[in-house]
Amino acid sequence: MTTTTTTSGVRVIRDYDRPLWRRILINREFAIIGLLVLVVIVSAVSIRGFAQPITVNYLLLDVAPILLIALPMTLVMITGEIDLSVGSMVGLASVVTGVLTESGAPFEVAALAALAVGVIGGAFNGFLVTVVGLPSLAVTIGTLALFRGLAVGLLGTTAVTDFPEMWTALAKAKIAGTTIPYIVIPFLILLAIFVVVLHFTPFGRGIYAIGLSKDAARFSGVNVERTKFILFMLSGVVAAFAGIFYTLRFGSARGDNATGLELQVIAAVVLGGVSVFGGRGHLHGVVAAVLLIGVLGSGLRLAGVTSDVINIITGGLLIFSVVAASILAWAQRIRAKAGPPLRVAASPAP
Amino acid sequence: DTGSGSGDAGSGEGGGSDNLSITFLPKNLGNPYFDTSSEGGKKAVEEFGGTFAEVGPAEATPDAQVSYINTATQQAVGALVVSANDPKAICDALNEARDAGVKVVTFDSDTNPECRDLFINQADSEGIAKVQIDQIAEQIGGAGEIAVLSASANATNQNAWIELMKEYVASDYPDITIVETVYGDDEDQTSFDKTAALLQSHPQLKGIVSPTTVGIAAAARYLSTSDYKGKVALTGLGTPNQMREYVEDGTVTSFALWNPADLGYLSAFAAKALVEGDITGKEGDTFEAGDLGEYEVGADGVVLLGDPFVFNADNIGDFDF
Amino acid sequence: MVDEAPARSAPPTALELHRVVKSFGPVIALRSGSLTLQSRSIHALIGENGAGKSTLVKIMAGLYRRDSGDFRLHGEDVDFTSTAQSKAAGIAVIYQEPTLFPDLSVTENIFMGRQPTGALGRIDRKAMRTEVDQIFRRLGVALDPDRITEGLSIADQQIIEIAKAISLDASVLIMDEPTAALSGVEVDRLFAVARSLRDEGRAILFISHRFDEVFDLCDTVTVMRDGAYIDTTPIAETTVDDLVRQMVGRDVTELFPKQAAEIGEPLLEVRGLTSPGIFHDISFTVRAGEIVALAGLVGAGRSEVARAVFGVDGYREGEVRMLGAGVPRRNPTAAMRNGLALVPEDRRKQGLVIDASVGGNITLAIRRNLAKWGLITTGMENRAAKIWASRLEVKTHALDTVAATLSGGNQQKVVLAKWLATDPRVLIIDEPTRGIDVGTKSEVHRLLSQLAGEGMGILMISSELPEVLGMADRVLVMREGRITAELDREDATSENVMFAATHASEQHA
Amino acid sequence: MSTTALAAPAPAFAKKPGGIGRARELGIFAALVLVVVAATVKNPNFLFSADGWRDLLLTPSILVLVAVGQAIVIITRNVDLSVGSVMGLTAFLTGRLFIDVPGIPIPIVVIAAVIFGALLGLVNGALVAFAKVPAMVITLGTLYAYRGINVLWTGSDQVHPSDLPKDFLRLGTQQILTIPVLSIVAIIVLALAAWYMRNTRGGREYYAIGSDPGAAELYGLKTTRRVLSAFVLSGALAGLAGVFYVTRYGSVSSQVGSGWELDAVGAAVIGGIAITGGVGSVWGAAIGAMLLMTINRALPILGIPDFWQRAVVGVLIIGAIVLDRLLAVRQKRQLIEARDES
Ligand SMILES: Nc1ncnc2c1ncn2[C@@H]1O[C@H](COP(=O)(O)OP(=O)(O)OP(=O)(O)O)[C@@H](O)[C@H]1O
Ligand SMILES: Nc1ncnc2c1ncn2[C@@H]1O[C@H](COP(=O)(O)OP(=O)(O)OP(=O)(O)O)[C@@H](O)[C@H]1O
Ligand SMILES: [Mg+2]
Ligand SMILES: [Mg+2]
Repeated sequence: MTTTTTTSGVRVIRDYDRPLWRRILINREFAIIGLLVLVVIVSAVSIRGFAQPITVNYLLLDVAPILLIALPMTLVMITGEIDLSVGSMVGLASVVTGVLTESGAPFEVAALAALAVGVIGGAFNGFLVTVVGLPSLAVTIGTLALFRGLAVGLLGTTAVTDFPEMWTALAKAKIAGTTIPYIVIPFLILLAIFVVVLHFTPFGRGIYAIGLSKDAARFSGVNVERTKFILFMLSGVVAAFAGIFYTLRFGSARGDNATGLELQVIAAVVLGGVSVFGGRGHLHGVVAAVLLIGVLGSGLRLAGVTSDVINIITGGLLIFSVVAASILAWAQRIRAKAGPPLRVAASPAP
Repeated sequence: DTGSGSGDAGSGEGGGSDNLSITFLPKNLGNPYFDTSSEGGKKAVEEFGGTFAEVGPAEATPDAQVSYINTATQQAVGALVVSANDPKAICDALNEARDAGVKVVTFDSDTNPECRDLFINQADSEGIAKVQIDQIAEQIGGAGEIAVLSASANATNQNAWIELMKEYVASDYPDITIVETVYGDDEDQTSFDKTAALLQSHPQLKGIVSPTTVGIAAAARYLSTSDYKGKVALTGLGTPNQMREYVEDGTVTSFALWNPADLGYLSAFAAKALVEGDITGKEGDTFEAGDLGEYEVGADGVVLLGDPFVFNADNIGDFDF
Repeated sequence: MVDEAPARSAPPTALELHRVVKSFGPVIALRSGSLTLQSRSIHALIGENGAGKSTLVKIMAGLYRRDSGDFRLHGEDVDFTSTAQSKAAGIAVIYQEPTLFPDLSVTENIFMGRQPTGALGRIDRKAMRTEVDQIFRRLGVALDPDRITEGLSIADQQIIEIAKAISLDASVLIMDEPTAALSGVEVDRLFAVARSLRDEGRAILFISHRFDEVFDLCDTVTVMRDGAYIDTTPIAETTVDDLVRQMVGRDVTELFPKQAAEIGEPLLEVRGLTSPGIFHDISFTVRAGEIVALAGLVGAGRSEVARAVFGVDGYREGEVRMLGAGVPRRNPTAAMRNGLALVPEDRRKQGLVIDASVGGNITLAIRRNLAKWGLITTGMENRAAKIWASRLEVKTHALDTVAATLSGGNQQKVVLAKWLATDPRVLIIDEPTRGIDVGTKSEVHRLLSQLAGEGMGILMISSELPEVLGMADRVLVMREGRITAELDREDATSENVMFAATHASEQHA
Repeated sequence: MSTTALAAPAPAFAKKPGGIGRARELGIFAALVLVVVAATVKNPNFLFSADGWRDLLLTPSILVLVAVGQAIVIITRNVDLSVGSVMGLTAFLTGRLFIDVPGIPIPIVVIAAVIFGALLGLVNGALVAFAKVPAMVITLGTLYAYRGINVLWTGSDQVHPSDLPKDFLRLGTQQILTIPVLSIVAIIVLALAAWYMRNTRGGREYYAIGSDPGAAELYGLKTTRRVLSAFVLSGALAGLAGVFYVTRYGSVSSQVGSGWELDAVGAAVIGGIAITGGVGSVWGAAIGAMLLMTINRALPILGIPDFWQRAVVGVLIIGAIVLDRLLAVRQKRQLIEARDES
């Protein structure tokens, strides 16, 4: 597959520049997964209370909303856009579920309505970004305030805590014989769908093309607007789903649920190797990064490290994850004693 | 049996274990009120020879608290002393902790009664509502418009007090009207700006009640720098160190609070009594709380610290917290 | 043959490169580049796409650092680590691809980083303006110096690049294909300026794929092939054929190999297309087997018509039909489904996803057809891409090579491959051979001819008159957004086309 | 003769580059005036009382400083999400200095805080400029890290107004000719920044770098140094904002400035700074900041219930940028269609 053969004078072009193992070893995702494994092993050995089955349960329940929302966020960010409104959408969906349940609607209906709100909210973002042509960072700073405002406005001081036992129990239930929560099942289904869509469909090829060059994508018949619109809608609806889960897990619908979640999601997505400029990144890296942040937090808390130090470590990791490549390149250059790197590639917007 | 109780009892059973590792989980870290209560708790724990720890989120949200409750469960601490950010949201996590043998004491802000063993109440809610309304009424002469500057919209205790204040005003001070309740989210700056907005949108306002230490300090700061100083009364719940300046410059005549250090101190002793099996949280149980003396568990597993204390220019110099 | 550049007698040597080597990872861009520029002389550098011309330029500019070899400026060894250093040393460079700040005004673009300043470091806008007016007058440019450069045509951008380089007042002026996007009048003015700069005693390096320009302007010519110096000769002592042989290493056959093709049914019909301010009432037909050229002045709106027909842009009135069926507006996917393909004007921004792999680029437009059960894998893409990359002889290391690292000509081949892979009935091709070397150019022309012969309809936009006259069965001429003439192959002489392209504008102005 | 290609002078169609930009700032300014007028009509105290007038000028000053720094960073096609955390740290430093060094002169404290802020900005800038990595990631990282350091440092040592010198606290409300001192400082900073950005080589290079970083490299501009300086500036201004915060609010917890990053970016974007760099002015950002803060204060006056205020702010942010965009699009279309008449 990677040989250069010459048959009857026609040059056959190789598929890949580097052998498979080198392509795997030098990629970002590999490093994150490796780090995750390392942190798990070190924590299990050195932190008392970490190596017990219940840890898995707590960990997964904690990171579930981030895991869920990170899926569409990855796609959105690969197109070079961003959705800062997801945390507020979690809150809004939570409130919608709560308000409707309280007013007597069956929980199932309330949850469907919340999902519908997610679709509408996402479509609203999508509309402003694609049809009106506004930068998504600005738009979603606006809807971050708007959705949160609606959530707080709808529910005021109250918190709805009356949800059907069956559903709240399900949100925390463990899969028989394990400590793995059920939420993992919808997550895995969504993950499978997103992986296929992003990495194995023409639509996914379009997503990468848009992120690397919007113009070239459009000239190649990629429907840039529709693609982005769909992704924002997906982002909205998955955030709403996470909101319903959130509500059930805590049994409490509040206007301020999941405040600030957006930055956690984005931090994880970026750590997972998705470029904020778009065009680059893979879902397995993102999933590993969410878990890495979760495991680090859980381990450090167990070790008695306070939240401030955990924040410092999270921030440091994020910085290191992007700077590491530069340091490596720099070290290599020193060794090779070559000139400065190429300085032509223009980088697009932040 | 002291000192070594740091938690070797990995699978601590309920009842008379001697696992005296006690973890305080306030609403958030970096809040002076809870810093003081945790100090009281620490003092108590050191007195009876347990291990003290304070953990907590940076921001006062229930989901972040749940992670810390879970951690405590994994660590199998002896007791967890919590001020709840939400009465319901942290319930399941607390119950799970209790199932794993952790004793749960809430203080300052309660959860639903079925999720904890004891609630250490700083003062009964009626008393808290009453003392604040009585003071503002006295300061504004028993008639006029007042407003409330609260913490976050979902703060359990604040909401309960505000309800009771409204009832008390309606029944005892018919000439006073509560025109608005605003929420400063227990942030300096938000509380500050909300105060300014209150004063502008209600030109007839005679007084502000802020049943939260962050809120009252911010409101006092705004008032002290504005034309309303001395014209609009302010009272509520505050700590003497935060309010000293404003009592001395005349912005604030009086405000109330219990001693948060005592609250933490009592909570720690209650936790100890639970851990050692001296009490179970039944009504009528009694336990010894070091310097504070003996306390009795009331209905619903509530222990009352005492009456709120009113600070004014005459006595504020005696306190340092 | 691969030896030192012979030292010229009379004028002093301004700049000298000797056996310069530069590689990018596994790619050796320059194996042994040598070049000697004399003051008071215009020196041509020619070579196939990918021969290493631009790389040599970038080394002189301080943008790249050479791996080895000598670099002397006015007799002294130099080693630039940044473009600022080369600029300070008196080297002005016009890069192959215009590099302007789209949000800044034309004037600011020309003076960025070296604006005249007054007290407190305040920029002296008036002085700046005066100088711009001067340069523009010299170049005969009627461009508003205060407008932002966003949205300017490549030609206008190139003019700004030229103005920028001239205003630097450098002793060495390097121009990497400055004329690729220009036509007639601008080229003539540029040449006049270049000659006067030469006469002032400067050394000028001129890179171009157009031999007539080389012979018209230059005094000496250096040929490169495969990253190595081949030969330097005075222009008077060589011929096009000699140069071509040196460049390609073989003889190149006829440049415009137009085959006679059977003209068939109408494929693409455009009726009354109008977009206010851009083009008006555009109607034409492209038939099977026919090559229709769309000629006109720079800025006539030809590219805009192409974009509207293909659905990248909208239009207000009119219709586009393929094989009798209406093509919806503003929908490139539908246009592709109807058998249209567009090779756009700006290959780096529009033609290619420049940071994606060669394989990904070639299969981007056919990704839906490649998919089985809606799914697509890299393997499937590579198989398809390999076919087209080999057919067009794209020179690349591997299919996962990033397209940005290919030379301009090879990039153009990738774009062609991408669109031929869609098996279109009508191919719209905007400036098909801009920046392409003779060898490849004749290949592209042969390919277009062959495609027409197979029954494809081709709409070719070109600013090169010989190309238009050599290739087209029919010529449409546009002026200021309108079609002013439709000429059959027999009637299409350079005079007729020029007349239609300029005639009314003289009345207007 | 072979290649006689076609040519004509390039079309000259005149459009003032500043035209659209200035219109943008005017639009936002009009919105600001509208908000003030509406609130004043509803309640004259909003403008015509001593406190109302003072607060109108005073409240936005802090965000104006942060937004000016943010604007410069965004103009270079970067973003600084750490400004809130930088502000928090410098605010606490300010408090600590007064507590730990009794009698320390106020100017020394101000300078120390500004330098400290600049150093924190330098860390951001160095990471972004030297490692050539996306600013959003770096500053998201320092957003967390700086805040963590702040919480760690503060511990339970909050700063209370009683810890601070009276003179310093008075600065927070002092007025000269009814204009608050803090507003005057903010306006001076703003005017200097605006002048620098418009009239000097350095200022124009910020725009150039943001407009096309690749081209800036080809031009031989000192990209690294410029990007670095933009972050240092943003840090220094956030540092000054931290001092302002302390004089204005008196107490410092470990959460000072949390969430301000979104306000600052929001202000810049509302004020017409393109998030993709190269476009906009610091004036716009400052007006955006004033609009945001003033809306916040005007809503209660206008009788919008507390809970709905955030929703209204959201609608207004979106409204402002949508309107801005529609105007720009219309202007561009008119420009194109105007060619027909020419
Ligand atoms: N940054 C880079 N990374 C890797 N390879 C490069 C890079 N730049 C140029 N090359 C390779 O170096 C070779 C020479 O390219 P160069 O651009 O100098 O050619 P050129 O003679 O200017 O061609 P053209 O006439 O098409 O402009 C090509 O094979 C090209 O693919
Ligand atoms: N009448 C006009 N007045 C002003 N500008 C115009 C006019 N017509 C076109 N332009 C502008 O001139 C530029 C060139 O237009 P376009 O690319 O369509 O021309 P073209 O004929 O394809 O020329 P090129 O040879 O450069 O490809 C575009 O930026 C366009 O907006
Ligand atoms: Mg080249
Ligand atoms: Mg064109």
